[in-house]
Amino acid sequence: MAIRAKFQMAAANQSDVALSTTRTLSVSNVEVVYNSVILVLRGITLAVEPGKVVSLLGPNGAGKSTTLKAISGLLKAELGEVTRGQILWGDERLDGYAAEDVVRKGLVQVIEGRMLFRHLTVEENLRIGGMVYLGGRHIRDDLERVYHYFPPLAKLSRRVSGYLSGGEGQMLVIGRAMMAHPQILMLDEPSLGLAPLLVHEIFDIIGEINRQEGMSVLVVEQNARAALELADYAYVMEDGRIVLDGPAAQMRENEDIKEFYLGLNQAGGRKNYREVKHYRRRKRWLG
Amino acid sequence: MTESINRNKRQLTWALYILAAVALLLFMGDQLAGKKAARIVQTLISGVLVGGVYGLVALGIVVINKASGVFNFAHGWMMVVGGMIFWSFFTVSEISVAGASLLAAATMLMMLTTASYRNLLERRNLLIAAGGTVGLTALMTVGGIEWRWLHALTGTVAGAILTGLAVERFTIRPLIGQPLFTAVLMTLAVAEVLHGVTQIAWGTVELDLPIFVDPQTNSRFKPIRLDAFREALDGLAIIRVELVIAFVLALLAFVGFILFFRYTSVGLAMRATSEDQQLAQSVGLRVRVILAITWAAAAFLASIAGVLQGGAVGLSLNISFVALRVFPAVLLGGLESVTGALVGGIIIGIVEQFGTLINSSQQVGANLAPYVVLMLVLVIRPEGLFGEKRIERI
Amino acid sequence: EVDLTGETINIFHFGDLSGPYAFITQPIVSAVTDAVSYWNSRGGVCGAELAQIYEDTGGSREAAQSAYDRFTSTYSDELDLLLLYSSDDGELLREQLAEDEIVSYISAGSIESLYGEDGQTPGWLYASNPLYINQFGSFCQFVAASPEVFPDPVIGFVTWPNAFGRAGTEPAAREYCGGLGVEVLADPQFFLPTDTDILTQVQNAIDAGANIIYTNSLATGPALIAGTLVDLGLEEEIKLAGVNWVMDTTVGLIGQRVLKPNGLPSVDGMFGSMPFLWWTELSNPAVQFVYQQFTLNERGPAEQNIAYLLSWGVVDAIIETTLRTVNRMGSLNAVTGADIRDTVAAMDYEVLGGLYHQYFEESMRDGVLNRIAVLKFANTTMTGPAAGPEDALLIDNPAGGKLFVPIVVPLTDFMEVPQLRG
Amino acid sequence: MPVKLHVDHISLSFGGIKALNNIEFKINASEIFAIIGPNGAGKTSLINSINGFYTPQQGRIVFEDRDISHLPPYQRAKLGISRTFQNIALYTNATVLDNLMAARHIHMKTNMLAGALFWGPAQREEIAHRRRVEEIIEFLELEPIRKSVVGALSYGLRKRVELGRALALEPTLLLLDEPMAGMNVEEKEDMARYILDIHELQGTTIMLIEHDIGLVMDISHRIAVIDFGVKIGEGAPAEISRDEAVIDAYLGEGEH
Amino acid sequence: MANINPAGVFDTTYEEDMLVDRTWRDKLWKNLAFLALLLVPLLSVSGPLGLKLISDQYVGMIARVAIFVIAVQGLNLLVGYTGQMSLGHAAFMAIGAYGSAILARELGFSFWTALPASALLTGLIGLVFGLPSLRVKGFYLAMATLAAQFIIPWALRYPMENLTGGARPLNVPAPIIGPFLSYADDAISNGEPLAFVAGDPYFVDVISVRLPAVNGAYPTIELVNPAGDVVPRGDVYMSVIEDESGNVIGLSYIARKAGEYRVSVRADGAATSFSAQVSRGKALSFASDIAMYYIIVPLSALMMYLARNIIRTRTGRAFISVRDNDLAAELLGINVFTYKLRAFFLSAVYAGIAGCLLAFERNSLALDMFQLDTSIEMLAMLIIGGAGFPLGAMFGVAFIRLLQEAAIPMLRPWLTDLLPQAFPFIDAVNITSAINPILFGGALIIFLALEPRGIAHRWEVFKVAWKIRPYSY
Ligand SMILES: Nc1ncnc2c1ncn2[C@@H]1O[C@H](COP(=O)(O)OP(=O)(O)OP(=O)(O)O)[C@@H](O)[C@H]1O
Ligand SMILES: Nc1ncnc2c1ncn2[C@@H]1O[C@H](COP(=O)(O)OP(=O)(O)OP(=O)(O)O)[C@@H](O)[C@H]1O
Ligand SMILES: [Mg+2]
Ligand SMILES: [Mg+2]
Repeated sequence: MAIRAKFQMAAANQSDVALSTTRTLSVSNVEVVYNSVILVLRGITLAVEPGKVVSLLGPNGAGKSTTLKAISGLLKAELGEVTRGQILWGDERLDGYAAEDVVRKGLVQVIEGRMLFRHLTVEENLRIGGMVYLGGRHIRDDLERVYHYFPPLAKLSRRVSGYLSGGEGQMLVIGRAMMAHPQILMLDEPSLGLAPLLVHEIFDIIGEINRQEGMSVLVVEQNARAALELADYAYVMEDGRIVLDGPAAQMRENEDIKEFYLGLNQAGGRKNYREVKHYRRRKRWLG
Repeated sequence: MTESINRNKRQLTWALYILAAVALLLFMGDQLAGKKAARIVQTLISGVLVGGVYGLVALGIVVINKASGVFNFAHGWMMVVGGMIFWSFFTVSEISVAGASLLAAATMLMMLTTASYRNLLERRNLLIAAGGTVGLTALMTVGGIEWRWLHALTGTVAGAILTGLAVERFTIRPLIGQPLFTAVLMTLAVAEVLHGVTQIAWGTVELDLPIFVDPQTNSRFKPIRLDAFREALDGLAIIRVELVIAFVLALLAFVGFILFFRYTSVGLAMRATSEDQQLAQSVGLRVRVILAITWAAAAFLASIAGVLQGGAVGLSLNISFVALRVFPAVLLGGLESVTGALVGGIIIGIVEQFGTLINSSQQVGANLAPYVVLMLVLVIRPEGLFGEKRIERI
Repeated sequence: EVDLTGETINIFHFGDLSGPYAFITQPIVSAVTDAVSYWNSRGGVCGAELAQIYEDTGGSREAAQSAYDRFTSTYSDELDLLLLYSSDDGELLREQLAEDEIVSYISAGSIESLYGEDGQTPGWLYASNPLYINQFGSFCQFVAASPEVFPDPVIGFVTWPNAFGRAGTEPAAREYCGGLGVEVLADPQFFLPTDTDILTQVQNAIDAGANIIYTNSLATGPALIAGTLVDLGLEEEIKLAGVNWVMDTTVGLIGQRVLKPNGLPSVDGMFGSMPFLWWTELSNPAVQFVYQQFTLNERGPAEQNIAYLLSWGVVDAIIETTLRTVNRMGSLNAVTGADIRDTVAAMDYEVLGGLYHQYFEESMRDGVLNRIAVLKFANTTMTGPAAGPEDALLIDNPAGGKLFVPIVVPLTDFMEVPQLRG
Repeated sequence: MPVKLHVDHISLSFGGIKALNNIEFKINASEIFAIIGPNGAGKTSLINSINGFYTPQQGRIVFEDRDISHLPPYQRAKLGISRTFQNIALYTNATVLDNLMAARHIHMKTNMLAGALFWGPAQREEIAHRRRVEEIIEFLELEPIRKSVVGALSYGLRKRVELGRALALEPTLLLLDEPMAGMNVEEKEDMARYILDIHELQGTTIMLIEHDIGLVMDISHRIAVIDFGVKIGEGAPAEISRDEAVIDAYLGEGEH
Repeated sequence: MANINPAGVFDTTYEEDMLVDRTWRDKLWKNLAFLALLLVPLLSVSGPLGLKLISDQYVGMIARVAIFVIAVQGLNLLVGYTGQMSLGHAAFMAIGAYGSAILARELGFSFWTALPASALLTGLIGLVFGLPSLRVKGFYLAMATLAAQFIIPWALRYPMENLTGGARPLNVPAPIIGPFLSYADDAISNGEPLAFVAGDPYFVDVISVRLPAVNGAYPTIELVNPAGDVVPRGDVYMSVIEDESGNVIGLSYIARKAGEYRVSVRADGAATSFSAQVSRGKALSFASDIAMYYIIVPLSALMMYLARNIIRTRTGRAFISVRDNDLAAELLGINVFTYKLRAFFLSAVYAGIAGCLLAFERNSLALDMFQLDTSIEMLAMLIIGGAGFPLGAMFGVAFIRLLQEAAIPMLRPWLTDLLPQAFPFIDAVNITSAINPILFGGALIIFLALEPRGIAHRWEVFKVAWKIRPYSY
């Protein structure tokens, strides 16, 4: 496909600045409390090995986004705090650092909900994303790179981002994160609101960068099929706990995953949404 | 087709402006009919010149707003502090080396630790700080009273940076990501503390700041008298030199800031920060550093304004109220616009002066006219003359 | 006289120490502090120790009200005499003072604070200076009596817009002066302490026909007007005058940034009221005494102002009032506000032996004596005003350059002011 | 079948950007009508135009045979048009319950004074509407978060609350803008069920925008496809999935 | 924050669920607190029971807090609940204050009628200044209301000077209930004085004079106080007695202060002799601080109660919708503009009531009571207390007032002694005058840094923590 070919070219040009990481991100026994009274994460343990893609699945409200925010230091502004456990980046403790410093250490999170600088143009948004990387010296090349990934953005580059459509905005936030050349990219639902064609593109692109630049990826995704295809390892979260984990290939074969995350029926085909029963089996791993 | 609609809209807006202006002129024309040409010219001159200083004050408020979305109520007191620091260096013949080096060291320390206190752990940084301290102290203390401009300028810059950084560090930084209102209120609290600090350090007495003086006679520069136009104007108009100097300095500051915002990425980062601090952090912008830079810059601008105002009327705590008078100018120009600050300042200056000309026994100039004009402009252009349009998209 | 050993006489006062008028009122605290320590170091007053209890209101009415409530509830027994600074506080507390039967000394007040809304009603506030409007009336008398200085006098007000600033702009004053052949323009021109340029106001007044500008403003206010007149080249044609506060030292210092063509500072020759003695009248023992204390306590030049001088007087008046009442009643405890009021009403007293004269009647609770003075700059021998820059005394300004030394020269004797509060 | 909504050749542009170009279609009463199209095609703009947030420069919006093109948005809501938002637009600092109750606004009568006293009729009305809202809460299984502040909810839950709020207006035409974004298959199944139930039980006409093609094909009666502001196809799901133009512009070869 | 019931408390009806105080304990606490407030003046030093348990200063302080709670709660409805900014609230209070004072002085309104009338007037003017909110938002709106803050006092000071006295203070009569208990009838003739005694601070003498017209004109009535001076109108409560056709036929007077007053009636230039009828009675007067307290505190509680109900019913939810997402609100059936205006109206009504109470509590009004700093201070109170919380206004006003009127004055004497000794190189006067601003500003800074969302927010967290105890989460 054309986009991918261009991307490979671009990636080759970038090889001199590739940032393959050698660090492991490990989260152990982390507990998060909001407002000092609402316990949301009840001891999460997970690890992202260098250069691996890890996906985090789970129902709404399980605490996936909270986990990412705990890593990236964004909890404070929402009155949340890590009350137990530790988060290690290599052998460096991350908790206690402000969000901006975490980014500068190479951990970049794409916040869910398409957070844009609405008054700035598309290009300005991207520039801001690139400022952290080497003081912004590569911005020009990086802009090119992002425009290669997301051709629609090139056309919109002078547009005030507040007026973008949902999907355009989603492209922009992912592009903005890429501008920072992260060593580990944490994506919160990257496929949200994207047209099917683009969902595939995005996952391909993430996979490519991961392979080419050795960047680790931690992806929270509801499109389990796409996520499990890409990932090396997967965790399933529920109600603030990790309830299931294993290599992605193995997870794909799990019966429950098949039913609840991949939407496959017994025969392995896709279920029809019209046939969903009112009273059906609900699977929860929790006792 | 849409182009034409937009053009129509723009034309409509302009038509409204012109209408408002004409109405205003008609009203004033009636009031001004009896006045001599000289009075009208004089009022215009005064308005523009006074407006320049207003613009400078407005600029400081705009800069803070541009970076943090906060409306700074402490600006007036930052003016007083800046002016007083300048006064201390300018009029004291024997500057204490201990005091100066303390100021320099504190400033360097604050600058060094702006991003993080960890910076103190590096030896190289400490060396830079020590060097900076020595250098600054030297600049503040070399020579005798004849070097006072140098002393005062360095001292004020150091003092302003220190004030700005301290305000940011201890009051604004803890509020990153918190509701905007709280930060605005915080600036009010800062105003109170600065008020107290000024009283401790300089007392409450009116001080004389002789900067606009003729070194020979030690008296203020003589105004330029437009005697040549006496006939044409049917009277005398004068131009006060110190206000012209203030105006020119204000213009320079404006040019500087416009260039700064145009050619550095800091301007872009500031705009991003003001929009959403949490988001800015999440993309790695050093919100703390950006805020620190802005506060230091604003404190510096406030100092200039304080010095100019103090030079023109004398330094007193009342100078802090100038910032209140400038509020309509800030809004008129647009909260985010550097150009707007200048234009707004000048417009408010002119409006005030003409209001005074028409009726100063009812305080039309200071208490009524600027606010009426502000209301009119806001109803036509809700974001001020040069402000950023609100984005409404759902 | 009774022996008050072991007792304490409290001097209660509150007012604006940190707000917009702090620069003029702050020395009150200094003076009271100095006076208290002066008396106490001498074994007190009839054996009683002096103490001061004060509050800072920052110029806000809310704060003044709460300070008053606090005072009256904490010291409900002792508080019979209160020192206030501002007309605003006087206006706020007038009724409450009457209700609580507390006498209050104030240096100068507005009509409303002393006499209520109708200008007649008795109250419990007593001012040492004449009402501002009466001062203005007395200036009109002076103008009318000196036609050679003021031919065809027309007075225009260029002044601050607050209660203090507009005191004197009342129609009664215009009527009175009109009767003396002195026209007063109906519309006052207001400016604010933050104004950098008041050409418009000054010219408005001149266009309306004024050849005398009268101002109720202080510090930069009079200096700004004087400077503007020089800028316009009208310093000879237009005379400048104001209330007693314009005679203050700060005005003399700030006003010398602008020099007249003759080389003297712009405020040279400004007229004003001087209802008490001034720092320069050192022949008087009262002034000598205060000056001595001023130097002893190492007060800075900024505090050598009206407030410091007068406050010594007021402290003396407070002590005298208290003693007289105690003597009448027998003990400090027995004294009530009403007793104090009786004393004050019957008092005919040279404060501090001559600083000013305190004499009140039931219908007159402000100063009755005033004199007109002129602000000048000392000559080299300090014997009188300088005629020009050549014979003026110039002292070194620590900020570089030279400074003229402002002095106040009385032009008239103390005379009774006209009663204009009508 | 009566026509519920007629989008009559509307065009909308923003200073040179043509978001909608002469779009025309009709939605029948009690139909589930889906709109699909690539990102930036103009789907949301279309909903915004129907709902009154945007005013198209050309064309009319006809609702139940009445031209509503010039009605302000809040009046259109009163006529029975309700919606959800793609970028969640809940009242963030209020509880779920209050969000839903706020949507009952158009059905309530209590004025400020009666509300202030909270006596008699005001209280009774409050309870009556509360009852109705509780039905919705139960229907959407929002019970556990009934009194949570919306700002503290996860993305997926907010989406569900939005649907609840839209239902609380008791619309006859419901405009849904990507209601299932950010949900996993299981949750999507639930949402699909809710939508089908709403449709079946209340006969509500539904206009649905969704990128999950499988879901759209399964539950909608008819589909319109737009691309770059132009309608490039309309028809039953089966027809659409065979349409070459649609596959090129939107589906790509991977999905089907 | 989740709204959690304490363990064991279950709602079985919607009525129960909608209650503000869910458990009997909640209710008990609230009622006890209110009762305690009502007891304060009775226990105070000058209280009628002579108990001398509480210093008098607190009576005035609580009354002032209660007045400002009303105003700030109004601001809360506008700023906290509807998300509109206002920097003109003090000016709205000025309208309430001057409006009621003028109604009472010039038109013979009693306090009880002047209160609603001036509140309504304030509401209408608030509405006018709310009009820009149609287009203007955020800080720009704040500044549009700043215009109100300057234009209103300007209008009161200059164009309306003959009513308001301009920059001069304006006296306001004390509220009364009555007159009742008529007990005497007299007649006085031309110029003749008649004495009456106003004694008791709570039950005052009232006299009403009915006048015959003399040569078509009504005679003038003068009230002369114990000192022999004519009492100006603001010093007495004066109501007009009219005949059926609306002619003024008399006036009734109540002096505010105790003492023997004389009334005389004079027909200017009328040679005719006449006699006027005088009747006397008793009225309940609210001239004393303590009596005013019993108007202010219950009224403040009532206004809080009404606000609480407004925000939990239809109007309040519409306000919140406008605040949180005005675009969505408009699209979901709420006429945003009219609700903004309603909020402005309501908020101004609250301010007007507060202003009116302030006028009658103070007995004396001045324009500089209503300046920009008061507006700003009220916003500060709101934010400190917690904007958008029902109790935010109360917490905020109490916090700031306690800080200003109790905490700082307590620390102050101690610091004035200590600091000059600690810093001998700084002028002592400078230190003493800097104490107030530094303590106040410093306390605010520390407070805001620790609790940026206001006391009420902390309070909510605390309540949840209390209910789920002994577990911490
Ligand atoms: N600021 C907050 N204050 C209080 N509770 C919060 C806050 N943010 C999230 N929560 C709660 O924490 C839980 C986990 O939320 P989180 O956003 O992490 O879920 P999620 O797994 O990302 O869900 P989704 O898939 O819907 O995005 C939810 O129950 C939510 O209500
Ligand atoms: N108010 C506006 N001002 C300027 N451009 C706008 C505005 N609203 C929408 N647009 C532009 O119109 C186009 C259509 O936007 P719209 O939101 O309708 O797309 P969409 O079909 O909903 O896409 P998505 O699936 O990504 O949400 C986009 O290019 C968008 O940038
Ligand atoms: Mg999430
Ligand atoms: Mg969309």
